[in-house]
This record gives sequence, C-alpha cells and structure tokens, in this order.
Amino acid sequence: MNKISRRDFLKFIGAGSIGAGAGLLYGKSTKKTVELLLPQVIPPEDYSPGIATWYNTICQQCGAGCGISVRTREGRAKKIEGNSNHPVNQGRLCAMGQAGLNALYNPDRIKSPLKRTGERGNNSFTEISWDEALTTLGSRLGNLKIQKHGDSVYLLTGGVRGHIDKLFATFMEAMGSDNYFHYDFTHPFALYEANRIIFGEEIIPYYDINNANYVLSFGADYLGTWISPVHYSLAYGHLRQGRGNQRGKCVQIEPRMSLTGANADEWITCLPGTEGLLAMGLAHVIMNDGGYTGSDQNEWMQAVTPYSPSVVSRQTGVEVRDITRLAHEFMKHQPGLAIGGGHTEGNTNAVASLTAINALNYLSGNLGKPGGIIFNPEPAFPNMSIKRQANYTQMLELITAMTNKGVDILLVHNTNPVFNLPPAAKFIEALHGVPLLVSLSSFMDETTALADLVLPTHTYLEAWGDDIPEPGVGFPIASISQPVVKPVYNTQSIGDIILALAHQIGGELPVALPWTQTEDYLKDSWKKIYQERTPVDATAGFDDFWKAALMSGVWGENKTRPLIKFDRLSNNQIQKIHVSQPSFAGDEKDYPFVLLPYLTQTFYDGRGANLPWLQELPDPMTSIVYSSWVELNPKTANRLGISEGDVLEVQSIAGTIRAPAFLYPAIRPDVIAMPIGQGHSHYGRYAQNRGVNPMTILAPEVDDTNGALAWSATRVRITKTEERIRIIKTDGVTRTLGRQILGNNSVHT
Amino acid sequence: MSISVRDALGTFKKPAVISIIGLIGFIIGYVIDVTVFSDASPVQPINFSHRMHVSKNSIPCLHCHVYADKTPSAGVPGVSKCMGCHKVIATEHPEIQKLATYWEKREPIPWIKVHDVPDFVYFTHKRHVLAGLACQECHGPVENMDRVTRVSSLKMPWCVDCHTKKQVENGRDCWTCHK
Amino acid sequence: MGKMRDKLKQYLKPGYYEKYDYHWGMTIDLDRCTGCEACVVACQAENNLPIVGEKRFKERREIKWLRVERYWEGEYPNIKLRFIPMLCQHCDQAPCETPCPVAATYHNQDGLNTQIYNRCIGTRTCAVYCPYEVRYFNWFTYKWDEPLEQQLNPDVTVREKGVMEKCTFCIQRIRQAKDHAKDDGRRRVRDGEVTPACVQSCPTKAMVFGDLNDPNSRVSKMYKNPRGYKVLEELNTLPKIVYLKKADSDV
Amino acid sequence: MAKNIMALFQYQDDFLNAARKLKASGFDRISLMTPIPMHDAEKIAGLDKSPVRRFSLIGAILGGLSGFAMATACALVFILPTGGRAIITFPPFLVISYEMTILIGVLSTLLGFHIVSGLPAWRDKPYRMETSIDRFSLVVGFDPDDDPALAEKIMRDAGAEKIIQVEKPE
Amino acid sequence: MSDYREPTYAEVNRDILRTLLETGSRYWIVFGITATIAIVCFYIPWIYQWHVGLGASGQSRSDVWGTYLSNFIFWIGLSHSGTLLSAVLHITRSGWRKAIYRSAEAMTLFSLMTAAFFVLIHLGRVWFVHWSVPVPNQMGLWPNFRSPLLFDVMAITTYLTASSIFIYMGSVPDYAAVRDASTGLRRRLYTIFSFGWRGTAREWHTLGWAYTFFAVFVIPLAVSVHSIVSWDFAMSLVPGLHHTIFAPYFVCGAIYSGTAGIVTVMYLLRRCLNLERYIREIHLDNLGKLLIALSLIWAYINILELFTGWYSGSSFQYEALTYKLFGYYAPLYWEMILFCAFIPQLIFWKKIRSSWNIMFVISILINIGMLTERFLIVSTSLPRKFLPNAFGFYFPSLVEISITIGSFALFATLFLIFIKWTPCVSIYEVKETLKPLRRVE
Repeated sequence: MNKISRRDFLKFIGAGSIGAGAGLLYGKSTKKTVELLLPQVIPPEDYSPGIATWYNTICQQCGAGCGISVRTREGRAKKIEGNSNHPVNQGRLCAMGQAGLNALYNPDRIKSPLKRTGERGNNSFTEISWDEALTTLGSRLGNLKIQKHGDSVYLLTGGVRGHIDKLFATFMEAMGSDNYFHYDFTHPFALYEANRIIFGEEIIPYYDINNANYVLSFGADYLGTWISPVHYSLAYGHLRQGRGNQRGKCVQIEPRMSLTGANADEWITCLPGTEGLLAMGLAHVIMNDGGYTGSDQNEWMQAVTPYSPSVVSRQTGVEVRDITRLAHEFMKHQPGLAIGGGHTEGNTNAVASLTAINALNYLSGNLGKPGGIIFNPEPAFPNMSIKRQANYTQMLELITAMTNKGVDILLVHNTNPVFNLPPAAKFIEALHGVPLLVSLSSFMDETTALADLVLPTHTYLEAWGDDIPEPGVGFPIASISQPVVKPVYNTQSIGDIILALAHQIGGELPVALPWTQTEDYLKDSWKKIYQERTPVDATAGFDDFWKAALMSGVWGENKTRPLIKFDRLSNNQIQKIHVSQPSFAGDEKDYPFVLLPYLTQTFYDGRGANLPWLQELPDPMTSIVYSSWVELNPKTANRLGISEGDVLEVQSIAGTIRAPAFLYPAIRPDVIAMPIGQGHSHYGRYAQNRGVNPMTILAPEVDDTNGALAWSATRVRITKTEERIRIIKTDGVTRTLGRQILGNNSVHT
Repeated sequence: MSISVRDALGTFKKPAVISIIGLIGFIIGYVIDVTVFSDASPVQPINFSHRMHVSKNSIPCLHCHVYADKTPSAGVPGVSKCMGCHKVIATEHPEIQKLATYWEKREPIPWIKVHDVPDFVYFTHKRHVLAGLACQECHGPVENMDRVTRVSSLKMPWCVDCHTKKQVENGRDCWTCHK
Repeated sequence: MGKMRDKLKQYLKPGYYEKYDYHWGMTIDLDRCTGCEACVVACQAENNLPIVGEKRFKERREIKWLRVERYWEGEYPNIKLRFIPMLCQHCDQAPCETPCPVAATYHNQDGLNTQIYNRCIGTRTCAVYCPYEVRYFNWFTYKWDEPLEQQLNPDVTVREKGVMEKCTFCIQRIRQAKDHAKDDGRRRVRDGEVTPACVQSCPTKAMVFGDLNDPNSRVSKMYKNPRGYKVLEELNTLPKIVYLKKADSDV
Repeated sequence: MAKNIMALFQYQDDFLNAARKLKASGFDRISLMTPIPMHDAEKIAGLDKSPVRRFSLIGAILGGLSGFAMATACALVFILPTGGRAIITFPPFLVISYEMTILIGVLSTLLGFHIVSGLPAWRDKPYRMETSIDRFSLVVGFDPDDDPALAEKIMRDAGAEKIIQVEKPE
Repeated sequence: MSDYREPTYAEVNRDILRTLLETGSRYWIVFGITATIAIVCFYIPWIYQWHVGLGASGQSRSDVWGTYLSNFIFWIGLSHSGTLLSAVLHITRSGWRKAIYRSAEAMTLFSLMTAAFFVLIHLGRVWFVHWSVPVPNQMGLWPNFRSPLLFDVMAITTYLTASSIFIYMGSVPDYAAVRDASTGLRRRLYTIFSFGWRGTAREWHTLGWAYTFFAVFVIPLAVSVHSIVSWDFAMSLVPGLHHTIFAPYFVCGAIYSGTAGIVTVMYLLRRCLNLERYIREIHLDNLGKLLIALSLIWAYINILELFTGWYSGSSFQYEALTYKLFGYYAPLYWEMILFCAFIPQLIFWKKIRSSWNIMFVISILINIGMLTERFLIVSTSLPRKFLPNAFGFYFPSLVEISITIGSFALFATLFLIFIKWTPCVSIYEVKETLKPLRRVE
C-alpha cells in the first residue's frame, strides 16, 4: 500500500475519531461523580466535622427507664449506647433500646398531621397543617370546656412517667376531666397488688439479685422482658461471676422455658397457673422444717397447712422430692430471692400466686437485706402514673363509656389498645360511639389508623421529657430526656402539643400551664425540686445544676430508705394468703392445651415490630425472624403428627388464628406458646401483615382479685392444616453433635 | 500461489492499520479527557482566589480551615466567616456579590470538592497537620493558585509512598487508612 | 549485609511479626452470657450491617458479624439451652487469610485479622476456609429505606455487592482510641479505652476486650481463668477469643 | 541468478533415493518436502538433535527461577502476612515456580521452534501443494559451479513424476 | 473389520478436509441451536447476575460455593484427558493415538475455556478480576501467591497456554493442507495459520522435537492442574474435604471423566462427520480398557475415603460422611457410585467394549456421575462444617442451573467452531499410520 487513496484516508480519519470519541467517553465514565463540599452557613459553636457528639437522654422503648447516650455526627444520631452514669443500666443497653434509631429514622413515621377523609379504618387521610390540626382539636376541646362537658374528654396514654405525666394530669384537670388513664399491657398489675397485700405499699421493691445467692423465679423473665431486663442482667452477671468463687444459683419455674429459664441452673416446669401453689408448698416445707421462727409462726403454720408437698405435687405436677429440695435449698442459701412474674401474672389466681411468692421472701427473712428485697425510698418527685394504669376491667369501663356515648373526645398517645386488647373487649366496636378519636403518635399503628385526627409526635430522641425509673434502684434518681437531633419530620413533641392546646383552649388552662415549650416547663419543674433540696435559696445555681444534669443524663440522691421492720404480718394479711387453682377459659376436653402468649425481647408487646433491626434479630430462644410461630413440645408434635413448619390452626373459645408450628424442646407437652408482637395490620412496612397476634384469641378471663386480664388463661386446641411453610430462622442444627463447642460442659440434672 | 506469510498478512494490512489508528485515537481521546477535561481543577461557584487571600493578604490556612488541626475534616469556612470580612471589604466585586446572595438566602455555597478520597478511605487532617506536615505537601502551592488544582494523585501508592518515606508508624497497614 | 540477613530472617519467620504492637483479644464468659443478643444489634448499628429483609433471611443470607449460637442439651424436662456468641476469632494462624488471591484479608501488626472491603473480589474462599463461619458475603448491594441511611456510621464503609465482610473488633474504635492516645501524648492506649460495640453493650458484662500484650489488662487476667477454652482449638488456628465455659451449678 | 529445480515423486523410496544421490553428487542445497514426518529424509538433510531442546531447558530453568522471584517480589512489595505463614514461604512459592517452569518452558520451546525451523516463512518459497497430500518433493538449489542438468537427470532417473523449474529462491 | 480398506493419502486428505470445507445445513442448524442456548442460558443469566450480584445464585451463608465451583472442577476435569492422554501416548509412541488426539485436545482446550468462564462467573466482583494476576494496578498491590486460588490462576493460565500451543503446533501441517485445498481469503488465513509450512525435513524435524517437549511439559502440568484444583478444597479445614488423598483423587477422577468425554466426542464425530474409516474399533477398545482401569482406581479411592472417614472416628469427618451417604443428597451419591463404579465394569465384556452405542451411553453416564461427584463436594461438605448451628443447605438456583446447562451448549458451540477451523482428525499423523507409499514393496 504505497499510496493512500482518498477513501482509505477517510476510513483512517473515521477510525481515529471514533477511537478518540470512545476514549473520551471511557475517560468520562471512569471519573467519579462530582462531590460537593457544603459549608454550614453559620457554624454552631460546638460543631466540629467528623467528631462525634454524645447526648445523654433516656430510653423509652420500654418502661425500665434506662439512661442512654446517643452518638451524633453532623447532626444525625448514629448509635445509641447505655449511659454509664445511669444506675439502672450502667452503660449497658438491650437490643430494643439500641434499635431506637430505627424508630427515629423509621421510613414509616407519620410525617405531618393528618385528618381522616374517608370512613374510619379505610386508612384515608389528608395532610393538614399543624395550625389547622391544633385549631380543630383546640376548638372542639374548648367547646366542651365551655359547655362544662370537659369530663367527656378521655386521655389514654402508654406508660408515661415523670413530668410529662404530670403535664397530662394538669391538662386534664384543667379541662375538668378525671378521665386520664394509662394503658400498658405489660404493666405488672398483679405484682403491685401482691406487694400491697404483703408490704402494704403499692410499689415494686428493688430486687437485689446482685448480692443474692439464690434466685427462685416463678416465671419472671428478669433477663428478658420483666420490669428492667438490663438492670437485672447486670445483676445476674454479678451474681454469676462477679463475686469471686461465690456463684449464685438461679432456679426458674415455668411451663415454657424463657430466656431466664435457659440461663437458670435449674429449670422446673409446673402446670400453668400453679406457681403460687408451688410457692405455698415450699412455704409449707419451710414452716415444717423450722425455717421460720418469727412471732407470727403459728398463723403461718395455719396458712400453709393445706399445702403439704404431696398435695401440691399433685396440683402442680412437680415431684415431692423437688419441692422439699427447693425449699431446703432456698432456706439454706441465703440471701435468696423469690420472684414472680411472666406467666404467673397471667392467670386468674395471679395476685394470690404472687402474694404467696412474696411470702417466701418474708419467711426467709430477706426483706431489707442486701441480696434480698430492698424497699425504694420516696421518688424524687411524686409518681402518680402507677395509679393511673388501667387494667382490663377498667378498660372495659372505658369501653362501656364509649359505647354509651359518654366519650366525646378520646385522645390516645403511645398506646395501642386496638392491638393489645383482646377483641372480646370490643374496643373497635365501641369507637363508633366516639365522635372524635385523636391519636398522638409517631407511627401509624392500629389505633392511629382508626383516628379522626392524627397529631404526629416526636420520638423520644427528638423530644424533651424526664423520667423516674420504676422500680427504683434503691435510691431516688431522676433523669432528663433531651432532643439529640433536629426533628426528622414535621412532628411536634407531645409536651408542646399539650401546651399549645392549652393556649388554644384558653380559660384556666393557660394559667395552669403557662409555658409554651416543654423545655421551659421541665426546667421550672426541676427548679422546684432543686430548691426543695437546696438549703439556701440558690436560684442562681440552678443553671449549673441543670446543665450538669443534662450532661450526665441522670440525677440522683444519696438517700436510702430506712429499714422497715417486718416483725410480723397481721393475721388478716396472713389469712389472705391463699392460692386457689387457676381457672381457664374453655373445656379441657375440647381445648386440650393452655395457650401461653409471651412477650418477646424483640417486639415486647408489639411496639418493636416496626423496627427492622428487631425484626431481623433472631429470637433468642428459637432464632426465628420476621414471623410468628406456635411452640409445642416435640412429644406433642410427634403424637399429633406435626412437624416444623406445618401451619396450625389454633382455636380458642374466642377465635382462631393460624401460625406455623415450631418444635420447642423446652415446653410442657400440655401447653403451647406463642410470641406476642407480630400480626400488625398497620404499623409500617416492617410490621405490617406479618405473623399473627395471639391476643386476638384470648378469652376475656380476668384475675379474681384485681380484675386484670388473665392472658395465660385461655385453653386452645390445635389442628394441623394442609399448608406448610418454611420457618425463617438462622439456626441450623441446635445440637452440638458431640463437638466440643461449649467447653465440655455436661448437662446438669 | 504464494505461501509467504507476509503476502497473506498483506491482505489484512488495511483493517490492521484502521484498528491501530482507532486504538491510537482511543488513547489520545482518553489522555485528552484525563488532562484537558480533568476534574483536578473544577470551576467553582464563586471564583475564589487562594492567591489573593493567602499570598497577598497573608491569611494563614488555619484561619479559615479551622478544623484542620482538630478534626479529621479540614472543613471549609462557613458563609458567615466569609461575610465576616466581606461585609466591608470589596463589597462591590461581582464575586463577592455572589457570596452576598448566598448569605442573604442563608444557603451554603456548593463548593466542588477538589481533593476527594473514596468513601472507604479514612483520612484525618488532624494527624497529618499535627505531625507537622505543611498543607502544601499534599495540596500543592495553593497560595499561588487562583483556582485550586489538585496536584497530587491522591491514589493509594501516593499515600503509601509518603508513609513509607516518612516511616509512619503502621503506615503501610491497610487498616490505618481503610475503614 | 548483616541488616539484609536480619531482614531475610524476618521474611522467613513464620508469622512474620516479632511481636504485635497490640495483641487485641477478647474473653466471653458464657456463665454471664444470657443470649439476650444486645451485642448483635450493637454490632449491626455500629458497623452499618445491612437490613437484608425477610427474603434474604429465608435464603440464609443474613449478615450478622456477631451471632449468638444456641445449642440444646438434654431432653425435656432436663433440658438446657446454651448460648455462645460467635464472632470473628481473629486467629493468629487464620485459615481464612492465606487463600485470598488478592490479599484482601491479612494479619496486621495489632494481631487483627483484617478485611479490606474495597480490595475484595469476592472469591469467598475465606468464608469456606473459616471454620467458625463468621465471614459474611454481600450477595446484593443492600439499600436502606429512606431515611434509615441517616443512621449509618460515617466511620465505617458501606459495602457493595460481591464483597466479603466480617467482624473487625470495631477497628474504627481502636483507631479512635489510638488517636486520642496520641492527642494525650501517650504511646499506648489504656486498658479499657477501646471497647467494641458488642462489649460496650453487653448487659451482663460477659465480654472483656483488651490488649493481650499488657499482662495487667483485664483481658489478660481473664485469659488465665481456668474455665477458659477456645472453640475448635484442635484446628490450631490460635483464635484470640477465649470463652469461659459455663460454671457448674452447684452452689 | 540460478534457477532451482523442483521434483515431485509419487513414491517415498524414489524420493529418498534421489535425495541420497543428489547429496552424493555434491548438491548441498537441497530441500526435502514430505506430507508426513520422515526420519530418513531428516537424516539425509543432516539433522540430528534439534537445538530446540536447549530453548526448552533454558526456558524451564528461567521459568522456575522467575516464578519464585515473582512470588517473592510480589510478597515483598507490600508485606501482608497471612495465616501465620512467613513472607517468603517455600511450599506455595514452589508451586508457582513449578507452574512457571512449565509456562516459560513451553513458551521458549515455541520460540525455539520458530527460530530453528525458520517459520513463519516470510518469503515465498518453492512449493507444490501436492506436497501436503501425497507427493514428495525435492528442491535443488545450485551453486555457480553446479550442473543443473546433472541434478535433473538424477531425479528423473530416480523416478520423478514431474520436474519443474522454479524462479523463487529457496 | 474385515471389509476395512486402508485409505490412500489422497483419500485421507479428501475425507478429513471435507469435514472442514463442506458445510451442510445440518451443521448450521445444530450450531444455531447450541449458540442460542449458550447465549440464552449462559450469557444472559450471567449478565443478570453481574447486575444484581451473586445473590442470583442459590449460594448462601452456609454454602458460599455452589455449582459454579463444582462445574469449574467438572470442566477442568473433563479437560484432563485430552492433552494428557495425547501427550502420554505421544511419548510412548502409541500409534492408535493419532486418529483421536486432535479432537481430544480440542476437548481439553474448550472445556478449559468453559472452566475459566466459571472462575469469572463465580467471582463476586468480576470487574476486578485483574487484581488476581500479577499486573500493575493503581493501588500498587500485587496478588497473594500463598493462596491456592492463585495456584489455580497460574495453573489454568499455564494449562490453557500449553494446551493451545500443543494443539496448535500439532495442527500446523494440517493447516498447510487446508491452505493447499482452499482459495481466497481462507487460503490467506490458513497461510498465516500454517506459518507458510512446506513440510521440509527441517520443519518436520524441529516440529517433532518441539512437540515432544510440549508433551513432556504437558504431562506434569496436567497432573499438577487438577492437584491444584483439589487443593482449593483440601487446603481448607472443611471436614470431608481436608484430605491428602484429594489431589490423586481429583487427578484420577479428572482423567476418568476426560476419557469418558473422549469416547463421547469420538462417537459423535464418527457418526456426524462420517469418519468411520479413521476412528475405529481399536480406539474404542483401547479407551474402554483405560476406562476400566480408571474406574477401578476411582472406586478404590472412594472406598479409601469412606474408610478413613469412618475409621478416624473424628466427629466432623464422620458427620460429613454420614451426611454424604445418607443425607438429603444421598440419592445423588449412590447414583454417582452406580454410574462411575459399577456400570463401567460392564466394559470388561468385549462385546460391550466394541459396541459404539453402548460405550457412548456408558461414557455419558460416567460423566453424569462425575458431575454429580463435583456437585456433592460443594453441596454436602461446605454447608456442614464445624459449628452445627451454622449448618445449612444448598440447592442451586434457576440461574445456576441455567448457566450449567448453558455451559454445555457453550462447549458444544466452541467445538463446532473448532470443527470448521481445524481438521478434527490429524491428517498427517493418520497418514503416518498408513502403509508408506513405496514403489518397492
């Protein structure tokens, strides 16, 4: 090719330019996208890019009241850790507490105030402005107030404590209504009642597991869901390995193994609802073997006479041998604790059972001793919230009032009765009688979905508040909740909403609640406490005090309660100690199994179900995620021809649900268990249409004494259906197959 | 009939030449893209001159980049900082007026990042500044630049070379820089 | 010449390091551990572990750098459930390091078993070779539902599809502690200054983390506990996590 | 320039005889072309041990060394200790060495083949396509003092099927 | 046999070149089908997987390696016989090799290519695959030569290079024959392919020497390649895989499946290309004998594996073994034993050994068995390692199954292209085996 023709030349040019173009494009494609460097317009003083700021506040995922430190970077919350200053959790935090971030940044939060447009329950809302929302509600409330119908305003909240509780109370009082209730399904009504019977005070004392040598727990899942799991876990760790060679023993008595049961040295099953009888049996042995020598010995002797081990053994299914052994061990290894909770609280004889369990503590002389039951001093500021807890019977009264058109406005905040009340209570039906249902909630839960007006609230990480942990830790403490990030959505804190409403309504409300911001309200309230406790008037010092309290997240007093002498109980009291057999809804022949719905560590009473981290957290006992299941003993399953994943129909007198079977090796063959928490029809993408809610088939059995819901007192029958699904769990094989994984530990029998 | 490989190859001469030219074109194109349309010297929303501020008016680096010796990120000054001086200085200048507009609207200035490391790199200005490194060692003679140009590749061997040369403690450990 | 010989000697020395700068180790007291899984969430929060969704769990593709394994022992009614948190053991003779063709995982001078995500090409050999099965693979690029991505820890990379990942002993915290130590003019990090997220959160204080080089550190003392054992010790991987077995229950 | 003569034979023994005679008559520049490898032809052409083997040996040795060197160099450029092994580890590096021995050995054998055989043939050479089917061909090149006629005669006598004058230089 | 007439040289050329130069519509139909399957079942799923991530496969936490790797071993194994057998037989001067070695080597080459594809498919971030070869990159980092995977990279590269050179060099005289039989562009192309081959004594001599050296290099190479592939597994601690016997086991299995593959390919070539005169009973007979020997060795190694697994008493090994024998995939295990250990014993019968059809079926069964064997390695051992809690289960996904099917189509497509590119029976070496053309008898 000596001469390049014109044609060839053009070809070469073409090739070159196509190549160059491709090269340019390739160069472009390999480049990074442009990143911007956006400066703050006015940088805040404490701002440094790339450095984390920690804010101390309080966790409100459950009622334990742990202190938390939230790590923020560039104005965003990144991690929640326990606040090491806080005596409840001492820097530690459970899974649910840490998942609080998921609540803050939940994609399914309510992003602005909503007004219902269609029929109730159709889930049709339009967004409205805060002005409109507050004016609408304010004028309705105002009208009622002017018409002197303030008492037809009802306020139903979750477990609110501290000054927010007081704010609600003041508001309702000023409205002229005393219809302010808390509804928290997990509230230990029976325990309070039992404590009142024995100790004369409606409080929960401080269970000093830390220093105990023997913990005899009747169903109380103190490591999982009972009262203050993080605190008790800390204590448990101390009990096990925190005291040199002295290692406390834990015994768990329950029909279905809970997390605590798994960690106990001994796990003993008894027939459901007979824990109290067993406690009485132990008391009988203790009395007869001279374990108690108090001045009221004779009365006690009388009280425990009907509960001889042989009788109790028959009633509970626990062998006589075990009863006497437990009693002796309990006597011998002092200080020891007897704790009742969990399913024991969910029976018709709950109060009696817990009273009996409490009596064990009395008989072993553990009251007011380290390692025993310690009574909390007066809290930092009066805590009325316990008295406002509405149990099932009280909720039924509310429902009756609603049905009878006695409720004009029902304000619901942070509680989900539609989900947590058995349908037998007919709460949804009663809503027809309520002209205006207002939900003050961060999430579109089942109750909110039925509301006429939705005022979205801040999550606890965006709002001001304070808290006094209940039960206390042996000395008075209070902690402050402060916003750690700017609000993510167009929401307002509940305190601000109430204050704004007060101003909107007018009359004596602004006088009772003169503040416009929750922060000011809190500060003024805390100023009072400060002044009360400071000998000289030191208003000037308050700012420093407030700052210090904010910084450390908690404030406490070095004050313990003087020992109360329990020389003897009154005859009256002792006579009251009597445990009867539990009763169950449904005939044993038709419904052979007792259904034990239980709180899970992840969803608690269902409130955690919308948090993806918790949905993805394998259930500690079964490793199941994202679903609900029916636990039954492999023997039972074998008998009925059921294998894992078979969908079962669980039927009680109140209804039917379907869930897959899971063979749980540590459950009595005559009971089945189901976790509470799934089965939401609303509540965001992570919770919605997932699993079933066992509450829906609970029969409305109530406690004989205090009228609380006996949620473990429903009998069911199970039928295998054709359907079969694969249970989603992370576990493969749950036996060690002889491999030395656990360090040669043999089973203790 | 020839059995010579050269003759046979002759048939494929033209396609070969065309593909070679194409390849050369590709390389030229790529080189042009990397050099001429380089992202090392982007046009910024405001034509800010470091030369004017640093060389002429002798403002030290840390005056504006206040976080450089305190935090991982050097930080760009807030708009308020600029306005601190430019409320009175050179207010008539068109670029300053641009600045004033941002200030009035309370908007951040969308500066384009010139020195950008990937997200998987942990780089801390603080340690480098405190180790006594001059800003210019990485950023080049910014004090003479009217528009900031990246002079270092910011690629891994560049970092590692310096770490090796200066015998940085654990300077060649991946986890010193990768997160 | 002598210097060259010394160097060569070091290159030929098994394990390479004369001594680790730090020798991070952990003990997990199974007698304290209750299996509550607070550590699991702590790890997920700290290290930007993806929310994989129900479908991925069904496929067993969850990513949990720290998982709690459970083993039943015995039969009803004498039955026990044992928990054992399983995380990267940072073995000194890690079987997972050698087979990586691109050296994306190696042993650094703190005795840590590293994983450099952006070097990984996804052969997954390390996961096959790891007897503890604590290496997790990104089968997909996971997305966070808006605005959940705001909780992502900026100190930790978000991994893309095709990359292996695993527990790092919270390297970002170690790095930060070292940074603080330098700020204070200290050569070394104090005992207790570094706590990985799991250790920090543990409600029963079952986990202890620290420097094994320091004979006075808490972890060194816990290492000597007679209850201590290492999981799959017979494989001679020299794991750096010592488990303290559950104590017998007699009071 | 002298012309070459090319002769085609149908039979292998004729062809070999012709070649031998030509050789004996002092014609040194002969090429023997066969459709199949033929030991006798190689002998006539005076080929014994091929220098290719040196390429193989040297290539293999170099390959082995370079394999080890490569592995060592790669390990030393950025020292990343793995699995408690040394940086320069013999067992794995020997495997690499082994593979490289073969790789470089094969490649240098290939190179040797090309160099020794003179392929690829850059120039056009005397050739008849029958050679690749079933004819044996013989090209005789002449020095100035050679007698082309004699060569032609020898070939014809030996039973050449066809004798062609070729212009192309051998 | 009796009516067999030896072909003449010209007939050899004609018969064999015909397969290359004359293309019927049947060829195009088959080619179209295989190419379509290769694209639809192989490349499209791969691109999909590339896009969404490796999650498209059925691999999971407990079984991070799946069919991609088992297919990789299978194809590498299949590649084993061709070049190795050819080289061994070349060195030992076995005459019967000459008619079959070309297609056997082609099988090596293309199954090796298919295997190499599986390496790429298997990677999580295939776009960074260049980091695993020693070429400079912008991080200034180099691969880790301590990794068995890098042995793999080296071994496969070497094997691919050596095999392609081996097959190419063996074909050079045949390319000259193609050149001489064609005109136009094809002629020019084959001029280049044949390097201007004339068949001079020097060229033959050099080729002979070089070829022998290639053969000498290839034999230890082939043995090392599958040993190295086995080390990918054997170097891990996985119970059931961490055996020293793995390398011989793999090599033996590889040759076994490769030999069976040769029988399959030979059968098809003979039938489809009418090469009955060249591919003859003697080949079948010899390969049959080889298959018997290999099946016995293979069975012996399997028995050894069972024995050591059982006798060692280690919980891990024992569990792994029990699961393999009686677990979910047990039917596959027994299928493998049946196909690879028992059925081949039929070949002892001369009648069966000389029946093309039966041998074809047996050879396919052997390869099904071997594919199963490789699948069992990943599906029974990897999901059940040390910690029972992490035990899982593996089942291939649709994408994996599709790619597996597609890989066979890909192999077939490549082979079909090869048939039209290189004479699939060596022309000059077949001629060598014929009576020499002599005037004097």
